[in-house]
Amino acid sequence: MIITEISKGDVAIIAFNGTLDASSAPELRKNRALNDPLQTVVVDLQKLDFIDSSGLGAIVGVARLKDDRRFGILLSCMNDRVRKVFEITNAQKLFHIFDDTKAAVEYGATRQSTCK
Amino acid sequence: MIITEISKGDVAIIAFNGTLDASSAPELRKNRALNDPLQTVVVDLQKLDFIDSSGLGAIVGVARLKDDRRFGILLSCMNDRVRKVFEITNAQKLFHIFDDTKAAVEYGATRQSTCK
Amino acid sequence: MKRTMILTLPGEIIFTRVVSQTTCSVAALLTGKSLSASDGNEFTNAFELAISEAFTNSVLHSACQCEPQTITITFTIEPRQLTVSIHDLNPPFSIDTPDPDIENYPENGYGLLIIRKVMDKVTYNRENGSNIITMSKQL
Amino acid sequence: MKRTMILTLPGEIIFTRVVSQTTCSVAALLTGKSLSASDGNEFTNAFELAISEAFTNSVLHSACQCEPQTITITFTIEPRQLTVSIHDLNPPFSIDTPDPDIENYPENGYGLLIIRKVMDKVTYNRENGSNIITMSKQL
Ligand SMILES: Nc1ncnc2c1ncn2[C@@H]1O[C@H](COP(=O)(O)OP(=O)(O)O)[C@@H](O)[C@H]1O
Ligand SMILES: Nc1ncnc2c1ncn2[C@@H]1O[C@H](COP(=O)(O)OP(=O)(O)O)[C@@H](O)[C@H]1O
Repeated sequence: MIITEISKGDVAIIAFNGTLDASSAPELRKNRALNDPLQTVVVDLQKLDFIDSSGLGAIVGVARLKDDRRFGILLSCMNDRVRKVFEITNAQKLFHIFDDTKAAVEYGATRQSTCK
Repeated sequence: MIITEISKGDVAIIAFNGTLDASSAPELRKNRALNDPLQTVVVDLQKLDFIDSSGLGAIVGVARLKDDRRFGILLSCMNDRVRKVFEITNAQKLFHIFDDTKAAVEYGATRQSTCK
Repeated sequence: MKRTMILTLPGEIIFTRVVSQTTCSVAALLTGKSLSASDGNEFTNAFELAISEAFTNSVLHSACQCEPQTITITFTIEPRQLTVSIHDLNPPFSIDTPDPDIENYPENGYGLLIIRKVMDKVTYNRENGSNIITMSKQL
Repeated sequence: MKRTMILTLPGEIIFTRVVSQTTCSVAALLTGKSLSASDGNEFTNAFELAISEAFTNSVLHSACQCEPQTITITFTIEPRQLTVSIHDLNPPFSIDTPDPDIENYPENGYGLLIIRKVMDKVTYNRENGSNIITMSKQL
């Protein structure tokens, strides 16, 4: 999997590209924005072709690190296969899931300014 | 593999889509235009992802049926992988190979009118 | 008619995609769809996911982390049903795990749940010191 | 470090894509490129082609057309070299076939030529009534 940092700032945008399974899941722990408890991150999943339970666990794991778990990681543009994994595990309940990245970023920004 | 007849006429156009190997090669024998000795056919290979020796043999086989072997089958739009198979076997010597289908059809049409 | 294919390979995580792609190509035999067109094909997707889970479990829950064991995957191919079973030498386990308590943001424990959800039938056997988990789905 | 993977399956033409896609996914382990990005990757393409040829030959040149034999494919995976060997029970043959006489528009006889051209090394062994053709290529 390739992790690309698209923008930094109050709301960071990060894109995942490829396959997120047990072999790539550890890479999430190396990303600074994902692991910073105070950083809101929009994760753009448009190019994520495949995720399994190890990948899901890794995303849930970084969300858990966030000071505000429900708003630390915002997910956008997941394809149907990826969405299905969030659905059948109920993990969708843990995340705000957006159909486009721009909406997710705007939402994250509002939320941040409310907090301050 | 899917074989699609795009147009009939003095020069017929047929497109191959998918994989042409031992399991799909026999389908070429079922196509009327390909097997008619007098019919000039442009075979558009743009969507042919893969060919092996069985597929190559099948194309050479229908060319052999043609009254005018060198002009009965005109090939267009092969990708690099397919081209490589024609190159390493020297089968490229048996065919006129075009980068676009329109040029192949025009060439076929000229050739036909010369013959008449 | 029943056909059998067997894949034997080292229990290492780097092989996960080899296993899941091989499984996809077998599933594509049944669906008759080429693989590039298989995105969105529920049958193939289900097997790609389930085998990825099961193989990962066999690798990660190995008793001996010293050197990789040999894992054997058996595909039983029928016209309208695919069955995949995976044999490892790990300690025994139960496939009827409780669903993870999602509100605690658990990092683990989703694998068997996913397998149960995407397959029609999942069975577990312990034979001669091997675990055999067998997953099947009708087309 | 050497890793070995073994695939055992029925010698039937319908399995050709399973075999070649499995081989591609193994080749992708060495190249480190994901498969969807592998078009145009010479190493992976070469193995996809060579194994398609070799497996097809094992199936089509079987002595007994009555029922499919079992074919065994062994992958030996090293960091910069992949070796694939295929075992069948067919009559013995030579891998040093003459190149086909192209001007006669031959329909057959291109398979071993293609294998020789795209692989670095091709060897043939006859052991206990089996043919073993072994193909390898360096990354
Ligand atoms: N192949 C296996 N070998 C040994 N134990 C296993 C195997 N598969 C599953 N288990 C056991 O079942 C538990 C639940 O598995 P799973 O639902 O996939 O979640 P996870 O692997 O994330 O813990 C594992 O923690 C492990 O104890
Ligand atoms: N696995 C095999 N078992 C038996 N004979 C084989 C095998 N592979 C190749 N041969 C023999 O070698 C010949 C040349 O093979 P090849 O170059 O692939 O062309 P083709 O298969 O089209 O004849 C075949 O005709 C066959 O006699």
